[in-house]
Amino acid sequence: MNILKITREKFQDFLIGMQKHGEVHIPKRKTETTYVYDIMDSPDEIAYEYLRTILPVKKYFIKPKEKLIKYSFDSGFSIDLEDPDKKVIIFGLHPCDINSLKILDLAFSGKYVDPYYFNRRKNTVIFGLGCMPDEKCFCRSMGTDHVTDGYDLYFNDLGDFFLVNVGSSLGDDFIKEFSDLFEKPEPEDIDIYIEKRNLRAKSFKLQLDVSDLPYILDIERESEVWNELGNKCLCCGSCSMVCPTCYCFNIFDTIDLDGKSGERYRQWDTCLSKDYTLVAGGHVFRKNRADRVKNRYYHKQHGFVEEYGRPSCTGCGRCIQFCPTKIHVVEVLNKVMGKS
Amino acid sequence: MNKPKVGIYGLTSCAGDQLVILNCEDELLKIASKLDIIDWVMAQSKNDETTPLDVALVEGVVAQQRDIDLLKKVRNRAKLVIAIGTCACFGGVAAMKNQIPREVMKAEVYGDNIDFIDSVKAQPIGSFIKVDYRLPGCPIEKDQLIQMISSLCLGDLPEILNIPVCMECKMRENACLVVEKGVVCCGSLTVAGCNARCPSHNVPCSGCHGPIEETHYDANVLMFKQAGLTRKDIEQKMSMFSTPAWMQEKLMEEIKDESK
Amino acid sequence: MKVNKNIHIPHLGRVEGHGGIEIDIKDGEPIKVNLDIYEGSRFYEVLVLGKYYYEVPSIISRVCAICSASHTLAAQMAIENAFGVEVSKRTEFLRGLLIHGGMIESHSLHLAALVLPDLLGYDGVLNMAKDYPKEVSIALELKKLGNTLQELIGGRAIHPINALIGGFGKIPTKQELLSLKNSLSKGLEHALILADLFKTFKISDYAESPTIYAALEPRDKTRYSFLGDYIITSLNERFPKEEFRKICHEGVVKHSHAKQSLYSGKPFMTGALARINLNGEKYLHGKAKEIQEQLLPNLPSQNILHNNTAQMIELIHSIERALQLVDLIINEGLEPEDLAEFEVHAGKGVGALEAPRGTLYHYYEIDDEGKIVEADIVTPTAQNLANCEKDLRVSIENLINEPKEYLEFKLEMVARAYDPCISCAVHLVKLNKS
Amino acid sequence: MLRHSALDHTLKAKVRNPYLPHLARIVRIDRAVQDNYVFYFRFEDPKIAETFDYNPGQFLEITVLGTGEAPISLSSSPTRKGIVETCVRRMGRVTNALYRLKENNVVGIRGPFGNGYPVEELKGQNVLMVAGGLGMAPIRSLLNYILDRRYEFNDVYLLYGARYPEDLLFKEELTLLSQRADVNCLLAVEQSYNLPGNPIWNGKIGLVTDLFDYLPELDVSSTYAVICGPPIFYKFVLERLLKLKFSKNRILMSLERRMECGIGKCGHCAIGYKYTCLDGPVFTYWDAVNLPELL
Ligand SMILES: Cc1cc2nc3c(=O)[nH]c(=O)nc-3n(C[C@H](O)[C@H](O)[C@H](O)COP(=O)(O)OP(=O)(O)OC[C@H]3O[C@@H](n4cnc5c(N)ncnc54)[C@H](O)[C@@H]3O)c2cc1C
Ligand code: SF4
Ligand code: SF4
Ligand code: SF4
Repeated sequence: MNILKITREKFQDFLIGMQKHGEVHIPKRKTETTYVYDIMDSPDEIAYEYLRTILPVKKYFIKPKEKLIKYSFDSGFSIDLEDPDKKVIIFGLHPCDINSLKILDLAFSGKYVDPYYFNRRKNTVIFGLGCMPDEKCFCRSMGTDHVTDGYDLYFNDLGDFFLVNVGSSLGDDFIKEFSDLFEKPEPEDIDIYIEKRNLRAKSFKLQLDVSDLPYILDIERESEVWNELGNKCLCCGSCSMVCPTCYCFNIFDTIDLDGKSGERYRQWDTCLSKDYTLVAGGHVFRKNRADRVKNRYYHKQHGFVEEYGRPSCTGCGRCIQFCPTKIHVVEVLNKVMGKS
Repeated sequence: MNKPKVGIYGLTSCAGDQLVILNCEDELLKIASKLDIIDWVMAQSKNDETTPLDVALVEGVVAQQRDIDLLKKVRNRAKLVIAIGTCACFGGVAAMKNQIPREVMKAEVYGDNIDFIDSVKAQPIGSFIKVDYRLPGCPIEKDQLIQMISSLCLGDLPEILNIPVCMECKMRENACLVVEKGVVCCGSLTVAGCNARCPSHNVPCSGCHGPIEETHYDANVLMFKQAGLTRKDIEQKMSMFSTPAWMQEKLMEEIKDESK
Repeated sequence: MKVNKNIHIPHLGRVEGHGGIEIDIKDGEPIKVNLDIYEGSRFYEVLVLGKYYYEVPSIISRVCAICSASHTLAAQMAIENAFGVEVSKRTEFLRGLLIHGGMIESHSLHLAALVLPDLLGYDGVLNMAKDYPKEVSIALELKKLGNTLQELIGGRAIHPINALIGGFGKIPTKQELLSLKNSLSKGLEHALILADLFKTFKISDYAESPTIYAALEPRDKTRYSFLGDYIITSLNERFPKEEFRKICHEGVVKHSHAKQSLYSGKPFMTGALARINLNGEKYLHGKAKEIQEQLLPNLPSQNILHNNTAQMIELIHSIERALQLVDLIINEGLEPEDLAEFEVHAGKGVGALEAPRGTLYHYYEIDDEGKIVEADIVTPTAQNLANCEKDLRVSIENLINEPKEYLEFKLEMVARAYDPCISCAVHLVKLNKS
Repeated sequence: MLRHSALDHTLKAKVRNPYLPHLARIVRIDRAVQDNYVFYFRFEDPKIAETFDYNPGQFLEITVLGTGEAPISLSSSPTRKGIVETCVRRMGRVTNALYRLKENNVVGIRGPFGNGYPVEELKGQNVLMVAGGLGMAPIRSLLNYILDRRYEFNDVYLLYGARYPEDLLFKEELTLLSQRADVNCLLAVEQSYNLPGNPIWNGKIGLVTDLFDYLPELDVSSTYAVICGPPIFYKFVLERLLKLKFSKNRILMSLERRMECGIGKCGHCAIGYKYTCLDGPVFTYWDAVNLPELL
């Protein structure tokens, strides 16, 4: 693997230089406790200390609400992508974020491939950023705390400088283009990295043993925990919206006032909502809140494992931070496993 | 369907939803060409008060006998009756203190011994007639209104996504006010449609669009109590306005249950 | 010839809310002249009793959609007055902008949908649009401008949510303000075109009669304004807004859900014409001043039909002033700001401002916990009702020999000239509380 | 896990968009059964019209322009090209809007989606089809497929029940079929009023399960039961089949779930790790028992 180094100052120049390749997006502070990915006006806005944004990077690939097709009564259906060639460079993805994209890649491939998703995927450059976990991170338990691919460049923040991993041919091109900004790391630099890495490994406080979790879930379908959870959950859907790997959506059509043409949209949905399983005639398959909350956990930790061999949760902790009623995924699952 | 014949009516209200129709400045002339608006007291002085209607849009709450009479007349005339605005759909602000007898209110406001003021307990129009469709909002949202009119011209009515304000709030990437500031926000009880207007302005939702079909008062009460708010606070804040008709009753039940 | 007529206009068309006119004429004398208001009662004063002070503005805003920004601000100012809250300069500018937004929206709606069709002989704006597409689209553009402004500052065109006690929830961005400025400049051109159309009208004088006028004196004594702390009248009196009850002796009238105000036993008028009569000559500047000199050179006017002309002048003033305010706000900086801090304690407060239809007063008494124990709201339409009935009487006397239909139309025009906001009028004012 | 590859993304961005419907024209509407019309469509693009291929048991996503989309089973057989047929019950927004359309109007069609019946597996076997109400819609596709290749299958049975004689879908067709020697077709209605003007019902009266009594002895080890109907129907039919000692994976049933996309993306129809739209709508009863919530 190709490893380089760049100082903090030069890194800022690098990002400014990258603006000629597309819109550069970075993590910014939004409120006292929250961050968002947003377009960079100046590199001074970068919140290097950030751990999780409110919305994950999925927002760049499946927009909260996006147009799928337009139609007219005269000429039928057609695809109408806004800005199909827009290039975006996102800086600041932590390993869990990069892994979340790899999980979404799975969901949007398969027998039918989602061209909207992959068009944006193709047009997006991914720059990773190393991190130091807080008490809500459990990516280590989910096996998403490190990455060896899935990014173009990866920056390990080591104080005065970043250690840079090159993860793709495109990343390599950028290094060549800005070769005067990057340098070869010294052995001491690698030592600093190893030290930081060890510190990070010791810093994970939250743990979830997922080795036989799907099996436990299978036999604990009727656990009292789900009912308790059902009573507490507002079914507000926040957890799904902020989850990097929740990708459900609704489809609906609009019609123009002239009555001759219209558009078809998709919009994020959540399995926590009652109408999620509503079919004509009014039957709802998951009537109880408990069944719905349970479904979210089962799809992530059970269904996805059976389908793809790994859970779809990345341990990012967003649903823990943003649940208004403080439902804590790890505490819940530990409780189900009898380890409260 | 050719041009539907439409009547637009206001019962007791602030006229806000009718004003929203007039506020569609860019679309108004087109709307006028798509709909045959034959009866609309607020916007035109020559009105047809007898021809059968394809669609009647009714705004406002029933607060007097005159409203009931008008409503029944409209129902008889119209194939479709659509409630526009939270007052017509759910009772709105005016229904906030329905537990106080109207007699007492009258006396408070007009003084004793006044008997000519015709006033009944404020109720949504669904308490009196069959309502075919509800477009909530205090006032209604322009884009939803235009979508409804477009659909009506085709002979349809649009689907209203039954999701809470919270979802739109997160889709706009707002920090949750409950999490961040510990305030009472009615987002999870309220049907989306406003694009989470208030939380996007750092103001908690007070439920002006009315309830989602499935309101989880129990979980909300539990949550706010855990956040250290007293029962009285929760009750007061959650029945703040517009939602009282639906909220207060169920909420009181919940709070009563809690005390067991 | 002795004339007997019964005129009953059951639905006063094209006014906000539900009203009608009932008139009986016997032997050439109007024996009964009632402006009938039968919008249902919503008991707002009772609804807010026991509510926390911070809930009041958004409840009270529902009194009336078209005046919702005025009601929201009046309530907020009254509550701030009770607690002694000092708001920042930028907040004051933003509030000013919001008021102008309401003014632009309301005046252009009234002019476009109600006044112009009357003057040009149409039953409504939709029919008028067929022959006057340009004028109608200009008026709609102006209306939209007012709404855009209210949406940007208030968070919503009707029932603002962003205006709060002590400040604003979210401050608009520079980009938003600059694009607003653009729209305002374009709006000014449009408004001047509309004013040119006004110059071609001959306003008839059948309703002219001596009238008492009342308005707020501009707080900033250098320019025309809708904010002030003193009430002034055409009887040359001046008293603080806290004494608003002096001018608004309210009484319940048998035929109506609204109440009427009398000043020293006499009807009086508040609204655009009152403001222009009392403050126009002294305080107007810029294009608004020019237009006033062209359209209403001889102030004061005693003709209520000139109220619409006065609205035209104010429309131009509001756009001009909004343009200045945008610059002032940008100068103050656009960083987020916490709401003004204050302590909740028992108190009383009055909020007064010039709403599109006239002076609006809110009064609240608050207890130690911050709950409302008494509320009183006096709306312009309620204040104007008695005067309107007076003008109707005068008109009948002048037009008594005209055919019934013509007379009906002319009377409706008088009522509409007030731009009556019936939802406001029936907010129901508290009286004789023991 | 998949390795990140830019090339992979580029290729995937270029696939045919599975969300994009084709225009199709309504060539005929059979209004024989109230609120259960049969729609006959022909794709506007002649090439698609000729080549459109599918499995019995698959479904389409039909768009009514201006209103929306709904998943609807194919009722026609791929052995008869050119026209696709669906039987649609009037239920809500989209189906109502479809009922407003007339012959010669256009709709949008995506598909075919879903797995459909495992026809290759059924070949050389006895096939017992049991349908209740609208469940006849997908079964009819399989039935016609089998009739067109009758020689490839062993004994064929069809049991079909509806509430009233007026509710029987494809009644004429099926009545003719009951006269054929190579198919054992039994029809039953729950009630018959013999209303004036309606032809007199000479068939059986009772529940579809009662028709099992008229079946000859079945060799369940070489028979597939293909069943489709409302939830209550499944309950009783399954009871009968299990009594006959059918293996659970020889019972094929169609399931209904809410679907938005039809292509395994929107999540709504997922049950555990199965997507009704990809892995279904046809499931074996074994799957059904083992997927919680499936029934
Ligand atoms: C695989 C499959 C095959 C089907 N085959 C047929 C058929 O051959 N004939 C027939 O008449 N019906 C069939 N249905 C049912 C049909 O899809 C629904 O009746 C139809 O979607 C109702 O839509 P609506 O807008 O008219 O009803 P509404 O009740 O107005 O629909 C409201 C919402 O619920 C969703 N929805 C409601 N019911 C269903 C449902 N059953 N499946 C998926 N989404 C639903 C719609 O997407 C819509 O968003 C089938 C359903 C599935 C899943
Ligand atoms: S389930 Fe929670 S922790 Fe897991 S990926 Fe989703 S938001 Fe993150
Ligand atoms: S965020 Fe919390 S309360 Fe909301 S749906 Fe998710 S688990 Fe339930
Ligand atoms: S956030 Fe709540 S109160 Fe605000 S506009 Fe939306 S529904 Fe109304």
